[in-house]
Amino acid sequence: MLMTDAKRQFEVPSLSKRVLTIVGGYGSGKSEVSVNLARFLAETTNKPIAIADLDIVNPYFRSREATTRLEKLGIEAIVPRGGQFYADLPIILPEIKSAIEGYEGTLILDVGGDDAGARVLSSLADAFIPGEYEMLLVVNVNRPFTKDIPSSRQLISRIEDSSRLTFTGLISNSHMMEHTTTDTILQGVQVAEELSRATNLPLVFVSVTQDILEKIHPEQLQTPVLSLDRYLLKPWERKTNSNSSTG
Amino acid sequence: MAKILMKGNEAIAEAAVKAGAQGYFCYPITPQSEVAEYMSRRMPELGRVFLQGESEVAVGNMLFGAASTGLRVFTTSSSPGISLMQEAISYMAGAQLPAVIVNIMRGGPGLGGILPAQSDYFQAVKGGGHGDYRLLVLAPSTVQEAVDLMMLSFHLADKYRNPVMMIGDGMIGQMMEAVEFPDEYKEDPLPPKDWDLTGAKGRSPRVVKSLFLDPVKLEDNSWLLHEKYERMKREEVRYELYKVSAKNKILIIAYGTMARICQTAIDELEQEGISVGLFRPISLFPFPEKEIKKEASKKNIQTVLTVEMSTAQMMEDVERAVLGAKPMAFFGHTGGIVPTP
Amino acid sequence: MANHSNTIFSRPEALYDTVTHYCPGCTHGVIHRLVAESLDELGVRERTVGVAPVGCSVLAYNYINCDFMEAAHGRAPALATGFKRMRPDMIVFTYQGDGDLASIGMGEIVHAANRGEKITVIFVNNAIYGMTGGQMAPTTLANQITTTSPNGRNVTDTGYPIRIAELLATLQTPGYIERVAVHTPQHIIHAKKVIRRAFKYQVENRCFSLIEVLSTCPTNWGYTPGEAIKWLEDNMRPYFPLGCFKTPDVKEVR
Amino acid sequence: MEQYEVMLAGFGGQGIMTAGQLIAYAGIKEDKQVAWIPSYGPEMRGGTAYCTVVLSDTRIGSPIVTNPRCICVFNRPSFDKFGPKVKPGGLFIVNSSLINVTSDRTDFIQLLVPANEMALKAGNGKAANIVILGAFIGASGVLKYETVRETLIEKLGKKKEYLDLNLQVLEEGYNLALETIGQKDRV
Repeated sequence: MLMTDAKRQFEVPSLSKRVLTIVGGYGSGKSEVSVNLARFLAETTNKPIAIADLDIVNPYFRSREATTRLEKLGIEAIVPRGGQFYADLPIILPEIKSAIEGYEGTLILDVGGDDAGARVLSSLADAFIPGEYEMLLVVNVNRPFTKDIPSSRQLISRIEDSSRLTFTGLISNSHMMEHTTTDTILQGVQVAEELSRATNLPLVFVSVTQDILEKIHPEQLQTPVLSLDRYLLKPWERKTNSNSSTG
Repeated sequence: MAKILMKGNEAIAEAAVKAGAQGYFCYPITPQSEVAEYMSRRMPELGRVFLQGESEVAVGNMLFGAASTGLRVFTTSSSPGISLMQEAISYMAGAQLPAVIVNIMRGGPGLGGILPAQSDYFQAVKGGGHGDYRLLVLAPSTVQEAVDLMMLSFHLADKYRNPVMMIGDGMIGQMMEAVEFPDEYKEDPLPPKDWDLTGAKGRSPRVVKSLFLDPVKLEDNSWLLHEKYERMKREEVRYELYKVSAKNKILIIAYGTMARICQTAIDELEQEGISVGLFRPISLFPFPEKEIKKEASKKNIQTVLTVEMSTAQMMEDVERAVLGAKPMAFFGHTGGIVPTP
Repeated sequence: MANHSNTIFSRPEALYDTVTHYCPGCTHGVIHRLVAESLDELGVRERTVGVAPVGCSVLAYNYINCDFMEAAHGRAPALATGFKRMRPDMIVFTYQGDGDLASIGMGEIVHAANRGEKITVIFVNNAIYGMTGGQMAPTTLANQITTTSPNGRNVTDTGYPIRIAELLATLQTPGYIERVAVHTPQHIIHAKKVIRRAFKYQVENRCFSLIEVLSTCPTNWGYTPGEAIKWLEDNMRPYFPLGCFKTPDVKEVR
Repeated sequence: MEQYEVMLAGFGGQGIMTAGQLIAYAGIKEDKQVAWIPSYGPEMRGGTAYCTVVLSDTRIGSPIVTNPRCICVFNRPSFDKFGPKVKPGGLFIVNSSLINVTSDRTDFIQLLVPANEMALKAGNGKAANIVILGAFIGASGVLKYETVRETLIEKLGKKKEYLDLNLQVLEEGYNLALETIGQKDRV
């Protein structure tokens, strides 16, 4: 991937745990973050990378839509195949459990929204090995369930209850879709940092699309940055022959 | 066979029997309950199936199950009951199951009223239920024609593996006219069945379904259905002309019993020296678009008048056919007020 | 669980040799197998038609090797009725979950039972909507947390869970109604006998039958498969007692 | 024969529909085109019940007729409602047993038939509809008396006693009409 001079000066995320579980409110951008994290790790580490789509609550805008592009980068996608790829069915592939228990590289779990979406983790709870996983909350202050510190704390406790796992960190992914500005990003990070202080959960990184990142001066962001390449595009945002989503 | 006097509803029932219907499922609703009453005696007499379901929702789905046997089955109902059957009708169209559905229409929307109307034109010809599908729709104007079209409906349902709907208003159902049934009912040969569920003996199992998870396969199925509907448009257009001539100043488009009322009006106008012709669509889907266009485009026609017992539903199809070639006019009543000549 | 049982039994002919889409610890696979074994043992696979519901078992025809129809949500008993009336010589069964049968399809099942349709209904009760992601079902237990009862099912707002077997057994007509479970090997062995008997009654052209099968849904319950078995035992069994509620022959009531 | 329309109107239970159907059956026997159409729905329960029969040698257009050639009214509400609708030059048959007024119109023939009294005298007041039927045949001449008689035997022949009574009042109604109107003034 090409990096501009400006970007090189941003700190990049450092994640060493074997299992990275990405959780958050509905529409906070979990899937986009998960897919980009997989790409970033595939490009910057030598370890095998796998991504599992655990979103069984909502069959739209799931990370599995990026399967073909991820596989081109050598990333293993653990998703149902054939017709079931599209099914509105809670399909938990048996491979997911064994991957949580002992995947050789880094496994990214893209989980469904809210405590409802995170409940699936509870059925897999005995596969998680304490100390070998991260559970990261994706925070978008422009979404109602994480709009401020109290609502975010509430979501954290609801998700921890339903998943029976404990959070280990935060991701700031504040955006307003195509209306995102540099202020959206900076204000989001500010709230995320506040939440970090209130919960003692480290802010692991902030995710920003490349076009906005170009407008931000490195000094404005003291947090590690994951630059986002949009994978989960709306049909009218796609260019011909890119982002093919056939399973 | 000699002519006998029959109520439309009874005639429709007997026509289905003659066409070889092996099963009839129903739920009572005015003004078509005579079909159910007639069949409750007639079908057991013949060792065939009669069943009154608990609702039109169930009846539509019973029809789905029964049609999966490959045997000829049908149901009759009236406007609100037909609405409740739309779920099953859509599934049947999706799964390509043949069945005949008769709608003896009344006035709507909602509970409306029970008197004759043609208020379900859109519902019948534009799909009616959810999804991308069409029904073959036929509209008789006399009790004899109801008999003939009923028999044809079973044939077309099998020919196209598609539900066929026959629509008439309360007049068709309640009116008595002399009818004649063919002594022996013969029809063109049909393609062999390779989809009916008969048990997976000596073959791999079959599944009758409309679910296609893979969007590519779903799209394939939708285009397959589309091709079928296009074939219907080429092969199944039916209509009748009445007093259409080069003297006509006005061309009336009307279907069902409404067309007969127009015939009488045309006769009366003729006495007064006004020449009017009638174009009566018999198949409402496929709609005789090209044929209407041809008649309407003739030089002598000054106005195309659509007459319906609904608020200008068919007129939209007439407009589409005429494509602005001639000025349009509409006359109609609905809600049970039957226009008179 | 399906993989585990493969080492004990051979695959019935009425079951395809394929991996199901069901989640680990889900009991649909076991119930499919019991149905398939019953069809094989009675020698009726080649004259059987199944009716798949809307729900997690919507793809049942990918696993059970016989002719199938796929019903609209809740309407399987109506399809089965239509088919069986036309072809009384065939064996017809529906396979339905609790949302399908006890909620949207309540009308169809009650009337099919009351008419005494000679069909076999396999009713899988796991107290939750699985397919759509764990919403409250008509059989969801009091205080049970689901995605649409986040604070637990409030019975003053939503009523108590419906006991289908008992409800249908109050009807004069239906012949054979029993509730079984499939969460332990012993229960599976018993369930097998019961399901086979239900099909046998149909083969003998005797009566309507409905077998309610208590089942687990670890994914939507949010339990590991092991915990789910315990939850069924501790919570579902007390409210949904196992046993026979109606038989076509009084002597057979145990 | 050109088209002939007859409407029968009264209240439910007066045998209106049956009388209309008998006309239609007889029409088929004489190889005519026929259409019988009832009023149905709310009107059927209380108020007026009526049916229309259209007889023709050629194709029948509208089965709905605004101004029928003949209207037979069995009760007062029907008299009030349909009296004005008789086609000028047509025939208005009034059941004078139940209707004690007459129409002021002079542009049609009005025939008063004490149908209930005649039927009662013959043994059953319910046969009033057949009296009117007979009167209609006599006054209109649209169908042959013999054809209608045969139709009655076919359709109502199951009970011998009942049939004899019906045949008797049919004849009485027919004769009354002929006597009143005269063969050449039939409408």
